[in-house]
Amino acid sequence: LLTGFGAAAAAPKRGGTMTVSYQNDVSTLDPAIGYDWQNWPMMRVLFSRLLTYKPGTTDLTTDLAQSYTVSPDGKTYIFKLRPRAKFGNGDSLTADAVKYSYERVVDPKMASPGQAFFHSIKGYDEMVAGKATHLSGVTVVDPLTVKVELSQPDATILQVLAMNFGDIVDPAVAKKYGKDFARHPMGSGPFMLKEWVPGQKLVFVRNPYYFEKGLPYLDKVVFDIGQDPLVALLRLQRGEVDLLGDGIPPAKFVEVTHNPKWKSQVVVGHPLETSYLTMNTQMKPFDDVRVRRAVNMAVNKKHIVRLINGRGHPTDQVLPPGMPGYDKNYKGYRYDLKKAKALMKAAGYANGVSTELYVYNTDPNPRIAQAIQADLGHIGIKVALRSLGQAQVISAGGTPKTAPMVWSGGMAWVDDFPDPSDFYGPILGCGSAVKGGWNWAWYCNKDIDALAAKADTLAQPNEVQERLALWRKVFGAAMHDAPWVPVFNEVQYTMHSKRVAADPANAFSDPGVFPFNYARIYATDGK
Amino acid sequence: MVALANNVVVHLARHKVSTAAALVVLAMIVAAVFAPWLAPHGPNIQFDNGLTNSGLPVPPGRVFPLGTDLMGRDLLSRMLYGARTSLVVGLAANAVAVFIGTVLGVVAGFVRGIMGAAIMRFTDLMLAFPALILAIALAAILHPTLWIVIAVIALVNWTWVCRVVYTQTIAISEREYIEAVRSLGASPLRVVLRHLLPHLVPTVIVWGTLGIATAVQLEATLSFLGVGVQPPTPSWGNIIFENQAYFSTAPWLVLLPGIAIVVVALAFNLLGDALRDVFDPTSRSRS
Amino acid sequence: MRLLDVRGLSVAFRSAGRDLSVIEDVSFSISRGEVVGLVGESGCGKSVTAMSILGLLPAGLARVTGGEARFEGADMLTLSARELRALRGLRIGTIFQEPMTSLNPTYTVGYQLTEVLKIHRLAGSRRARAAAAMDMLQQVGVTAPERRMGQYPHELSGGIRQRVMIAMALIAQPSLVVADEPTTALDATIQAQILDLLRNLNDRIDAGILLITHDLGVVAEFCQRVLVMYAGRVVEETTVEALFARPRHPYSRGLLDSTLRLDSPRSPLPTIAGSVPSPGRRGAAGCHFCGRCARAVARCRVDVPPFSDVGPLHRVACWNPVP
Amino acid sequence: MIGRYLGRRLLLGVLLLLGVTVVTFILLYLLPADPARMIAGRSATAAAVERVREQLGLNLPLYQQYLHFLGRVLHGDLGRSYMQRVDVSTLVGARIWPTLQLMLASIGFELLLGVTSGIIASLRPRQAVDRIAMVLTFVGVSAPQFVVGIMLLYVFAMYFNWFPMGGYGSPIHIVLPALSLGLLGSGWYSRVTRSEMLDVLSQDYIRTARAKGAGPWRTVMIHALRNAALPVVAMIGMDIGYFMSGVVVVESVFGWPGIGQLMWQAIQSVDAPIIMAITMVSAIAIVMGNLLADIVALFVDPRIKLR
Amino acid sequence: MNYLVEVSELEKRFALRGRRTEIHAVRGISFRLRPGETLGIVGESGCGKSTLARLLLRLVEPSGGDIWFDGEDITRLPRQQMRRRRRRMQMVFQDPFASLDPRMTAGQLIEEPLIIHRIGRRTERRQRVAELLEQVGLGADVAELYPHEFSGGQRQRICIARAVALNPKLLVCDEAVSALDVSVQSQILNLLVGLRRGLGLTYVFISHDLAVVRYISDTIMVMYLGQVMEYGPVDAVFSAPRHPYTRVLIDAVPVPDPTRRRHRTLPIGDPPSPETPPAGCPFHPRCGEASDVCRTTVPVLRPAGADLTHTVACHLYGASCAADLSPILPVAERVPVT
Ligand SMILES: Nc1ncnc2c1ncn2[C@@H]1O[C@H](COP(=O)(O)OP(=O)(O)OP(=O)(O)O)[C@@H](O)[C@H]1O
Ligand SMILES: Nc1ncnc2c1ncn2[C@@H]1O[C@H](COP(=O)(O)OP(=O)(O)OP(=O)(O)O)[C@@H](O)[C@H]1O
Ligand SMILES: [Mg+2]
Ligand SMILES: [Mg+2]
Repeated sequence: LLTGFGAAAAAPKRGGTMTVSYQNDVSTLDPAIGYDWQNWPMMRVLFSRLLTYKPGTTDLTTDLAQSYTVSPDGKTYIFKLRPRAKFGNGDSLTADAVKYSYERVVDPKMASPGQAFFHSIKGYDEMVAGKATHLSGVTVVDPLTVKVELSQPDATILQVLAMNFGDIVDPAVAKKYGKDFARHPMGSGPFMLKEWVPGQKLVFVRNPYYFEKGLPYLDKVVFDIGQDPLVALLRLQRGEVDLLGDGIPPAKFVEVTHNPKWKSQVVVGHPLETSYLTMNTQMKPFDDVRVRRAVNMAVNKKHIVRLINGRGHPTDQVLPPGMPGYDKNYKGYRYDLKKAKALMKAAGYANGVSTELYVYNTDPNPRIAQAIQADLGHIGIKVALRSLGQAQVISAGGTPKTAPMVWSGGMAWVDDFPDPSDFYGPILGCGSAVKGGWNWAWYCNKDIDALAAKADTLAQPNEVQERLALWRKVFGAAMHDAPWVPVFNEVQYTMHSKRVAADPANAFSDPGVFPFNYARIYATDGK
Repeated sequence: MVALANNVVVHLARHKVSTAAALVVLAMIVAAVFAPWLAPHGPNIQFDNGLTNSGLPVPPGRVFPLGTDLMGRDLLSRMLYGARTSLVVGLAANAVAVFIGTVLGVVAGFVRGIMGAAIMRFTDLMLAFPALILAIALAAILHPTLWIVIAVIALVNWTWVCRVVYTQTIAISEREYIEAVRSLGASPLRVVLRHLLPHLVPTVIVWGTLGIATAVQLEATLSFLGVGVQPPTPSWGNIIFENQAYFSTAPWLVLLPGIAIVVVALAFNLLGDALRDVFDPTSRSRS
Repeated sequence: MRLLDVRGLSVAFRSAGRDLSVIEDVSFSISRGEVVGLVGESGCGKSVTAMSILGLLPAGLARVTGGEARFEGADMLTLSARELRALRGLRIGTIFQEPMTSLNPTYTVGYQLTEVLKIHRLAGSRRARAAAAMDMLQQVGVTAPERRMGQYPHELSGGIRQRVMIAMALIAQPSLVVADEPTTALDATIQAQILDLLRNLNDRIDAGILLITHDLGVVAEFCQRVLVMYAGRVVEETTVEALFARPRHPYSRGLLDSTLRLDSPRSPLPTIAGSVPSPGRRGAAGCHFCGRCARAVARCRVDVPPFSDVGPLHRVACWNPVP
Repeated sequence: MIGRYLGRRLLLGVLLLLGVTVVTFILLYLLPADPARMIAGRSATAAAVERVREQLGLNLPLYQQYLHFLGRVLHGDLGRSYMQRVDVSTLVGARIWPTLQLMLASIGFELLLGVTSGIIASLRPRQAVDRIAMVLTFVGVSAPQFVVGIMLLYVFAMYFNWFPMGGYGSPIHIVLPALSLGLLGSGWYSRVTRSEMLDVLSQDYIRTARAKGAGPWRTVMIHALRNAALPVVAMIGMDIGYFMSGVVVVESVFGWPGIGQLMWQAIQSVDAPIIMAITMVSAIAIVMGNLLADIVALFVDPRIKLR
Repeated sequence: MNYLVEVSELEKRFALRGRRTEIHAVRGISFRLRPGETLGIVGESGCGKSTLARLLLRLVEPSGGDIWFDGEDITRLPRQQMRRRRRRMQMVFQDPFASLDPRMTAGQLIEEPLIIHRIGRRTERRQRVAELLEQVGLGADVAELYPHEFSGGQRQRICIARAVALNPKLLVCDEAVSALDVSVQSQILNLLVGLRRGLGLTYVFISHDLAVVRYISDTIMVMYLGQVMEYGPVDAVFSAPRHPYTRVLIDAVPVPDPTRRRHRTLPIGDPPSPETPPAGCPFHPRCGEASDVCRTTVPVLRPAGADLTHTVACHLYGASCAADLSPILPVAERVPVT
């Protein structure tokens, strides 16, 4: 959920170009593969999918699908496609393309990181095992009708289809380029890729066939690749860049946000994110719930938020605010050193204990880790830091009995889709407490797992409230076991130039990290 | 020995610059060794008044003579403690590198033949070898200690020294006095130790002192990759590395440790020059 | 007007913060067509004398502390660097002792030869310069000059290298040639060839030559006048004939006595007892030689002997000259 | 003659390349980061990860993996990036030319600044100029690349507006990045030039040149410099290898699409195919750099003979 | 009588890096030397004199032939044992400045051979150094000075003191006095003669100054392009030089007497490059008396007249008795020096 683009000027006009800066090259534009915060919003405008979110909200709405129906048992979905949807090259978008696209993600040869999201579709297991070449659960009823059958009810399936993994690709182009489709993407989104110079720039231009008339506003979006965010900011201030893809660099944050000249151009984003500290429940001393609770009480979250110049809000629970199921009334562990010390003593660590904290080595994470280190020092936990590259931290977290504590910052859990289940299974569920998994607390409570499984079968629209209540219970129970210290929900800041504007209500496609809806940003006269 | 010590003293007395350099080096070493007594605060204490309300570091002033860092810690104290790591790295690691480079360069240049060629090809190999990968691998396998840093820096830096020493050795070993000493019946070891190495001193000083600064910086990179000292342990290199993006908001965090590095490297260079004058009677009359 | 007229030249070296006087009050002159020998013990200041005239003393270390050196009327010691450069190579040619180290190893003979012409803008075109250089090589007796022009110094034998040096010194037809031990490193046959060559060339271009050597045989065969130096001072100046027939300074005498000849008897050689005082230990007062001199009188220790005439074209600095 | 020499050097180069790839390959193998897991995604099941591992051949023993790698390389196939799933040759290839350009320009600046200051310092040893050059050398060697780069941008791009704020394309874009690398690296050249020049300036042939009437410019630039050039040339040879392995900080400050940023990202995410490819590129650069230096040395100093 | 040095068919070829040719610096040289005898070697610059000297001490490895020293073949001794032999054979090098380590004082330099061969204790060594300094006429008080503080002549004396410190049997002097002016040269020659008398030293004395060689040698060897041209007792060679090269060499020596200036016949042209030696007699391109046989056949050493100890390698001296000559020639009895 983002705010900003406050200067919504007169009526949006058509035409113009915008330049977006990014430091790192875009890894891929293949929607079956792309899975990072940088390529995510790009693919959202290169492709369209059956469903999407109402701009800037967590509410699903139709996109390529004109309408859809759900069977009462919650296992069969029938989608009617827009009749005149076309790919950027003029090819018509039919039900075959939908089936092809879904199968492409599930196809083991693709090795798509999104594969598992489709697990509830009928025929998934056969295809994954290589026994079938097609997904039996996806059938083409007629050129404009697709039927999706599930093997069991799945409350998240619509969210999955709204992810980029549900993007519809042009089968002809995808077959032509094979693995290189990533560099020659072809979809039915508002923009299409015109040029990609590795390490330098990408150019998106208007898709003339885009089904929603009047969109996009801009003729062209240029992604300028390779420059440090600090320099990108300078360039924006000089008017060479229109949007900071990497956000305002922390080093300039206070300077920019306190300067009346720039303040109005700051865009604030509230991604559905929680930054947390995991404690490995299989390792001493964190195998003792009292120690984990003591840690929860000893971390000074306010101080940490001050360290990062207020770019976040302290939190005590797993789910971020804005996420369905967030519990406004939840009372977690409060900062209380006395109690924490008592707990440590009770756990038999009156004389202190040593442990390690793994942290991703880019600012501000090592600083946050140092603050935690100092905090835990107060209750006799001597923490040694291991500040490493992202890949190594992830790998250590996913290796049994290796990382006693991991600070999630920089790799923190941002939603795949705005549903509480996404914050349980992959990071707290028993199924992910395995080698290579993301459950770095190695937390596994079978009872809670059962509750969660039950919640996910409640797929009917009238069961929503019941489901959310169940989820609140799940997270409440998990926090009772305290495998984590939820520390803060990040607030992200970026900047746009005065040459571009957007209606704040629909400038963002969905609540990810800077998920700009490039289709709805328009050029101004620069005042 | 006494005569040499005497030489050194006489020389220092005569040259103000070298004296100043010696004092600087001494001061740095004292600072490192006595950091706990000299530092006004602990290096890792995060002061509440060490950060402004918006979370920015405090510039140098009355309370914190050199200002604070991004965590509200006293920069002076951190620099004093940081001198420990940085001096060890800048001197020890660099010394190891210079030592290995010199030994291998001398052997390759003096013995030549197959042995010399093998050493030089090995040097090429090490030069081409991606040291950062090694660092990451070590970081993953071992627990970070200063020893690994020293080892990695030595491993990276010796190659350049080796190449330079190699060429120099070839040039020197073709001089006639080396042959003259051999004609006296001196063993190769004696020739190398007594008659070759002293002539390499100027080269080694140039590369050794330039290496101080690069070693200190490399240490920061290695720390970043998880091999070296881990936060919150300070070193001059990692103070700069962590804060360089804040250069325009808090310049003291980069400038002060930077100056410290330059001053130490310079002081050692000047001291090296002085040392060379003591060892090289021919250069004394020139100054 | 004399070609070169040196008066009271003194040079000091800076060493360990002190000025050490290396040559003191050196005076002599050379006319056109004349060959003047400069002999003396090793370290007495022969090279320093020559270099200070040319303004080639090591900068920062050595300093001329007094005197003048008039070349064709202009005082070389007070000329600006630019004026001095205009004389060097063009009006004054120099031949150095060690031909291997005095030629730049990285340039061809041709380049180094034509460079003189280029610096002084003597021959218009590149081709004219090359022609002049080849002609000069021919004159100094180098065979196949075209081939030599393209060779590097290390590809030449010592004799040819020295000829190249000579060609370089003479190519601009200078009126003064300073030759600092030009044949010391060569064997007798090549030495003889080179001296012959110098003499022949001199007959043609009529230059004055200052020849520094320690070989009295060379002096006897080649020079017309001789200067004998000792410990930074000129102690005797006379014609070659007079020197060999009747040296007046005890040091010159000693030098001649200790000279070996092919027919010298195999008896112990006469020598001058003691050794030359180094510049730091000469002492300011008196004659520098008096410590080693059998003829020393009391005054020698106190006063510097004046350089006075003892005969036609014969001057000696001694309180008690050899009769 | 030169043909045989080149042949032998290139053969040695190939051996070196093999050595470097073997060592790097082993190190990457030892790294605990699991590429299969990273490809399969954070929600993948163990079975899915295992399938990916099989697809990539990561389940084979190390030596077989290496032989496969070697076989592919011999067929001109550098593999596909784990993270970007694109041909590594495309990714690396696109960055080689910009890297080469930056390398040439930086070495140009290093030489310009370093050799000039070294010469000036050597002409007045231990005097003010020399001392100033020495201090600047150490400041340059100690200065963080990032800070130097940003400062240059502030001054020459922001304030004076003489140069663009980074980017790639026209020749003018290369000035600031090359200048910052030149400022940082010139110290080494300066010191080496100085000590070498001090040596050469005391040689007899310098006196000869002066005796010919050569002015200070000719004496220094034509007679002394060429003789002092060999160590400098050797350093350029080593520098080529350094630059071809990428200069990540300066590249990112100036948005230069060089190899360094790619390597840095690859190292951070343990993208082995890219790391292997760049390691090979820089190893080749080192071999070629040293060879080039040796060949240039032949022209600088005619006394040198091929070995 | 025993010989101290016996050299037979000594060869040295230097391979030139990266080229196919090589330099044949020393070509089949043989001679014998009795204890106390002095061999003088003269010849053009670059004819291989220094190489021969280095070969004698095995500072360079011979490419062929043997060297017997003191009754033992040293050509194949292991390096370490060779080092021990060096105590008995020493050398004074051509360039006194280049052959002294500039970082050491005169005292240290002279003491070094004693340290290397572990002779005496510290105080004894110091005493010996003082003695040696006195012996070469420098005075013990200069022990603390560095080479650059000495004049060329004084430096050469340090070299000589260092060389005799070990009481060697053989002293090879490679142009030991060439760079010195006459008065110092005389001092040094007197010193060398004195040492020979006092210690029974054997010298190989290399110089291009014929007057000096004649003064100090018993036997003389004239070399040209790596080969011996003429060999014999010094007085015989100087009074009746046989080889055309010897003759021009002696003729070229300048006479220190201005009244006796004369015109001399000099050899034509320059010495040939050792890389491309001429066929036949190496001297023939410069020889005024060369005939066809000189251009094709290499002459061998043989007696040129009745005196069998005086040999010459020249086609001018009949081939009649060439066959009956052994490769190693008897050496002239020593001519005593008073
Ligand atoms: N660079 C120098 N530094 C200090 N002293 C020097 C230097 N060059 C020459 N001298 C001193 O100047 C004196 C004269 O030296 P010079 O070279 O003129 O002697 P020389 O007569 O040419 O001797 P030689 O016959 O050995 O060439 C010497 O005693 C020497 O100590
Ligand atoms: N190490 C070497 N490598 C190659 N060639 C060499 C080497 N040493 C000597 N030579 C060559 O061998 C030949 C003989 O050299 P040597 O030094 O023995 O001559 P020399 O008679 O001592 O001459 P000079 O009178 O100039 O000292 C020369 O042509 C020389 O170039
Ligand atoms: Mg001289
Ligand atoms: Mg020689």
